[in-house]
Amino acid sequence: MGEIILTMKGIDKTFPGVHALDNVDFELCRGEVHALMGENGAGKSTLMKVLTGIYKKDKGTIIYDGKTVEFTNPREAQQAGIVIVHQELNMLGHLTVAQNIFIGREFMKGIRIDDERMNVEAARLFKRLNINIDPTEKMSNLTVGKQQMCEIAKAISHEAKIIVFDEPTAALTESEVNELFEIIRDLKKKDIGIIYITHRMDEIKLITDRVSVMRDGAYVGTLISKDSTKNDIVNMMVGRVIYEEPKTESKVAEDAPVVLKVEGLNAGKLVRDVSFELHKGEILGFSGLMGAGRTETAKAIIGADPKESGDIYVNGKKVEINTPEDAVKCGIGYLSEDRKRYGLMLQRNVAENSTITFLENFMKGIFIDNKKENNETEKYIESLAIKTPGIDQLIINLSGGNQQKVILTKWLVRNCDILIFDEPTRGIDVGAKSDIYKLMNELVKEGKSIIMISSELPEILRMSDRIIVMCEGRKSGELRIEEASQEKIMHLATLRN
Amino acid sequence: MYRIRQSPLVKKIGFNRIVLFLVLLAMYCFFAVFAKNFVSYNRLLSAMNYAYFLGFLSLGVTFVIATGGIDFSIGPVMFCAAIMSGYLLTHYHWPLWLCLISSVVIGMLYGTLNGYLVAYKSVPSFITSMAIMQISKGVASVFTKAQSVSWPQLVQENGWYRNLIKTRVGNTYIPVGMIILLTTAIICAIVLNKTKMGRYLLSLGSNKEAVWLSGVNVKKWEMIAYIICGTLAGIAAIFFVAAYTTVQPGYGDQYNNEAIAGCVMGGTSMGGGLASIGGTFIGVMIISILQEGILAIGLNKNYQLVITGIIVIVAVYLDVISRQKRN
Amino acid sequence: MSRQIQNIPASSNKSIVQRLGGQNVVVFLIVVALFGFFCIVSPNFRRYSTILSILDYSYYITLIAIGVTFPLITGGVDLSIGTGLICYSLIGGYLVVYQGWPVWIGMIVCVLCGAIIGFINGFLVGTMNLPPFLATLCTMMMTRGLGSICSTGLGIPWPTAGTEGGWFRTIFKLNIGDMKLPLGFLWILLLTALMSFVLNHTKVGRYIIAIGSNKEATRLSGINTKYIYIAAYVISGTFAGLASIAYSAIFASVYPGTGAGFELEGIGGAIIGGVSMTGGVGSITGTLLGVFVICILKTGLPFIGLQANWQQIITGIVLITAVLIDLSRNVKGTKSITTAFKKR
Amino acid sequence: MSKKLLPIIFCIVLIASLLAGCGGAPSGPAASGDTGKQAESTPDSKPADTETLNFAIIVKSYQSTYWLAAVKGATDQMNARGVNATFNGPNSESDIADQVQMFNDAINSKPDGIGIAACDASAMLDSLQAAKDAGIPVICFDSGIPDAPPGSVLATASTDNYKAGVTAAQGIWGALESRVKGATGKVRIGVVNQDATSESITSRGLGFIDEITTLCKGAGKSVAVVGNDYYVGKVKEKGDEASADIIIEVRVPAQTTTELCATEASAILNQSDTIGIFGSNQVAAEGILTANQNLGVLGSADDKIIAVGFDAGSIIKAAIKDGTLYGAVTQSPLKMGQVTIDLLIAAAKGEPVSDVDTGGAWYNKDNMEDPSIAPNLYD
Repeated sequence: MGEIILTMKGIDKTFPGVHALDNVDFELCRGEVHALMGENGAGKSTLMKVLTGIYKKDKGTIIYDGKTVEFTNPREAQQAGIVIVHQELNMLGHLTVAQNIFIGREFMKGIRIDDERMNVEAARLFKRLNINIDPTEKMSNLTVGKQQMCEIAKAISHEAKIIVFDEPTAALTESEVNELFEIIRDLKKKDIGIIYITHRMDEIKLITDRVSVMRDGAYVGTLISKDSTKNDIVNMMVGRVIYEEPKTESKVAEDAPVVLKVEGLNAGKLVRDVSFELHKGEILGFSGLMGAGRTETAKAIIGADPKESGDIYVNGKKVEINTPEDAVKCGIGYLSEDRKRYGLMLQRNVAENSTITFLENFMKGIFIDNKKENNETEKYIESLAIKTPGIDQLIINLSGGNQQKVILTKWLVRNCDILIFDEPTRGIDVGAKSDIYKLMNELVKEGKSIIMISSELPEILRMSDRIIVMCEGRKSGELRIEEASQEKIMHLATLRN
Repeated sequence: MYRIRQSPLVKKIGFNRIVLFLVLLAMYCFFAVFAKNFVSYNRLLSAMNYAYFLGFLSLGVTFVIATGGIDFSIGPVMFCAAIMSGYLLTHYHWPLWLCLISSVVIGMLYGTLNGYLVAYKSVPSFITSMAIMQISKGVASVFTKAQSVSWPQLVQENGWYRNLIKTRVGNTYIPVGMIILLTTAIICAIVLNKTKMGRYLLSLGSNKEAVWLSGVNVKKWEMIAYIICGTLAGIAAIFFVAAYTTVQPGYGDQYNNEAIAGCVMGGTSMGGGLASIGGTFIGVMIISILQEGILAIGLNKNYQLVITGIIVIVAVYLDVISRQKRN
Repeated sequence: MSRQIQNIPASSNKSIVQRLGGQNVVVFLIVVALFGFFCIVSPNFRRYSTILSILDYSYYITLIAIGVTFPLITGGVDLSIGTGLICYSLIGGYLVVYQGWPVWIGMIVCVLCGAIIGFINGFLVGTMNLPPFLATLCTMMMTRGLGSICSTGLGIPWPTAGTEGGWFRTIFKLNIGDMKLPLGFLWILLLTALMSFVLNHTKVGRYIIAIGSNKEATRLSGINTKYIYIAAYVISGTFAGLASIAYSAIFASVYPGTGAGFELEGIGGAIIGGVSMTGGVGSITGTLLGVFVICILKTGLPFIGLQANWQQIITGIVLITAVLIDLSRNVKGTKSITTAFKKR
Repeated sequence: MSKKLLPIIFCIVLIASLLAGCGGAPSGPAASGDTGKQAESTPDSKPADTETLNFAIIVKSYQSTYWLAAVKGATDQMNARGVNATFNGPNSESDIADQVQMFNDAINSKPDGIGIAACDASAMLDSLQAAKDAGIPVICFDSGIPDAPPGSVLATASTDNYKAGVTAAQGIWGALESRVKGATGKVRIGVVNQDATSESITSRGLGFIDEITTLCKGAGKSVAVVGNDYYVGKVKEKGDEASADIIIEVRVPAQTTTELCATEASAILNQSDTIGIFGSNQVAAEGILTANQNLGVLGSADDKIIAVGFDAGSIIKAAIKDGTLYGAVTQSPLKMGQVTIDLLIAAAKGEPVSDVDTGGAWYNKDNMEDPSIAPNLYD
């Protein structure tokens, strides 16, 4: 391991409602792969965004290559040799792969962009990383995995001194993961420092040298990967927070009535012939890689996306669901993975967000009965322990967890029996996370049934009674909780058929 | 400053409204000082002539903008309604009341067409209204053989509709129009803030997908917004002719801009989800006082256009930064 | 941003690829069909002189359309081009006719004014983050006013052909004996080629497309989007300036208070030519063809004895149909929230 | 924070440009609102006259130089007789609402008299009533207001537009007569009108059409009027298209802009049987000329189309000089301006006033220089 190339000291960052980073320290050496771990919302990504100048830090110092630096935008960071492979893909769908890779630093021939050369360079780059992608292909035509690879290739092509990988493997199949690891080892040899953000314990041992853990926006500690155990890390990550024990067996009787039955559902290329049953009082886990078609399945079920074929039965009788309206009438509620975009009405307040699903219930004549509305909302704020200054608070000012609870509220207000939770704990802090888990368990006790889509295996194993694994739009397997394990799920998730 | 902003009353009315109102006052004072006998009841009355039809247009488009759309056809639609119904009155001798209704209906029809295309065919609202604008112009002049239509005078038979803006009692005028406009504004405010419809409109303006996934028939409600807008344009038509009697085909675009300007000035954000009827009302007042004052100090309408433009830019910019702060 | 992936659904990718080639062909066929139709219906239409007039009346629309294509591709819009066109022509003409400045300076002034207004638009949109629609709506009102203010409300008769200073009219139409050459069309073609090059092979163009397809990502790639916006709107403004020259050169005189509505024809042309309101997609050649659909209608309809007012109705309908077709191919069955509502 | 400064800087820039606009104005020909202020400022230079009369004069627009001539006429007279007048006018002759607003505004600023060239005959009526109530005398010029409330409009100084149209018809007949007589098949005479809305323009068109009709009948030919339904409906007799020897085709653009006028004109000129065409005002005439740029069919030769315009302006004048236009009818805006002022003063002093027909005169390249015509041929 070479000498230290990067030191971050006492980094502090606050967003309205959340204290994202609380006096965080971090250091990185040349030729080191330094894993950064922590639950969602622990502040890993935020820290990296501060490093690369996407966010401006409130306090703290960054020493890079011996000099104190303060990047005001990603470009400066890039030029200094710090690049980040974002968890969310930053692709320009209308441009070709090569054009994406060299965006912002095109090869010029006079005033003309030299696309030919860019294609050649890109091809050479892919060859070096032995990835098989056509540089002249439109970015939007690639699979999520390939797009991810392009992102990585782009980062590497910057001739960087530090590369940040933010959950790079989330979308990759096993073979692609191995390719990636090859690349990373190769980079190590070149003395490049690598910060590797991940959730997958097994990867730590595989390629990282050290692992630093964050929790609730604070730095917890650093371990040497090879002489630390999984549990050490987990303990650091989870800390004092108590989770329910991982389920050992399902409490749902085999013969529990089927509330939702989907048969041969087809919708686009990400939902191919999906069939399953949801029992009363059951939490049905949907696992799989990013882009495996879980969300698409959910959207097809609630009629948000048009389905080509397939039958849906609610409580045994066949129903026609063509729009979310129909779905809600059948008592199916959907909590989207992307809160901001599909869940929240940012400019409106808590009460309005909570009652939107069931306004009919709050009418006095033609007018809205604000009193009733407020009481109802109050009640849920109470029971769900939503932290908000008041019901007339704009929802945009709440923290992720509380926003999620408000969204949950609107389905409880509507009193739906079937709830589809899409990544219910994405990007919310640990405390709120366990609250959500408790809620889910209470809900099923009340006899509601839940479909939980989640990319976090621990979450799946902790909550589900049954697990359905999807791969490339197909249901690649179904596991009873008793038999389920991370390995089995990963295997099914990357199963080709 | 901060304390003022936080005081409950201010919060209730909205800081920007108050500022806007002060601007209005300041403007009036300015003209009172610089324009020859500007401070007179008649001045206000004639300024209001302009405010009435503009007011209805603005109120209407506020609903559309609240849903995050835009209606760029209200001006020509207003003209079209006025012309066609006027033609029915003068050439086919329909009873006046029927013509007034038909004017509103015509507006409503255009609104419906507009709304249908936007909501159900998901054509960008800008383009639809652009096309509707052309169509309404064309229809109007086809219908009237490209000639202008003059509604009857107060003194002539069927002239009573002109009392809708001001009625003479003794030798003073009562601004009936103002009363009507205010009532409409209040109704609009109630609809927007207190009824299911208003709630849905604002919500889907704020996040259409979310409302849709919440099981609301967004298409229907979005369409309704445009229908309201069209209908109000139809009413605006009545007040336009009540003020100016004559309308000719092929015009009316300039009123789009002023109506939208008035609405946006009042703090309704183009992003949708935030709308203020009160603000719109003040915005319209500002524009009408401005255009009266500009004339009074011996300049012509062009200056009004430029100044309005500047005011809008500043208003919107303030809106933008305030929102940036919140995110 | 992960949503951006879904935003361009697999189904529509092909149509994007096709559109650049495919749609142009379709529109071209429409142009030919229209032209043929009028030729058949009206004998008077089949004349060299008619083609000349079609071209004459197309120049200014074509120019503003080419210009506005760039803001459209960034996902914005520029409304100020129509009234702007008249405004610039009035200012320039005023200097020439009433202040006795040489014509060539007047022309430069036209273009400069365009560039300035364009810059203001770009500044409002890029730096002050105003919604493009509103920003340009304001400049639309302003140019409408400014034009008449600067020309003191006068209609401006630019120097007529033959008279001293009338030479500039020959830029667009060269008379060799009785033969009239539509020189303007040559310029249009050159400009089209030039701007296609700018759009597809220069950084500015590349970044304009990039912004149109994903602003945030473009910013993260370390590109200063502000400048790109300004560039896009300056281009559009400058072309409005050029258009104002074309307008003055073709028509006898320019009158204040006119010009509203030109922008619709320009934008309409671009849309018909396959530029998508949601940004990221569009081609200059497409725009050129789109404009000719409108222009042929505009010039042709009077020939089949249709009163002027019908023309407006028809253009309106044509526009909507064009967009509907575009949508149907773009969304391809999936009324998926992500695609249908992408704009917001 | 610097971001906060942006709009302020920005506005300064804009206002600056705006001022530049105004700054430019006075240096231009006497026109627009600004001249209003100029005019007002004149008396300060004069020996202070205790009761200087103040008049407000509202024109249809400043679009065509015609109005400048009128304003000039008025300004000269105004200075000559030592009174004040403010001039104003809407952007285009179709901004009726704007003009009404201007009129009301004028009333409210209580001048000693108002001179107006109404864009629309009926839009003004109420305002006229108001003026009457306020005891402000109103003088109309250029176009009259037929059914004004009695006692509101004291006098009108205008061209009899119908007559002017007739004059134009007689003018063109001079060149057409032989051809009409000689014509074997159908022949076509076109009329391009800026709009079907303004009283002055429509009556010109009608005057022209009716006169041509009678003349042709005189020549023993049958006539049919086709095209814009409004005109067709209004003419004395529309005849039957199929049988008629002479077809009078009336076209009206959708909006009063040059390019639309041009499109309509070229539609007429393109027809092989067209022998004559009339543009009933400056814009229309210029439209015809624009269309002709491509067709080159206008001229006085036998195989050419005879074109007749209305009003003057550099372009029309040039066209008449080089023979593209056979001739045109001019009104006398200068005189109109003077007369308006005289009438206003008389009215303000309470003296009796009566209508004045300022007359329209036929001119072509032969009599352009005549002292009776020349002064009215403004640029």
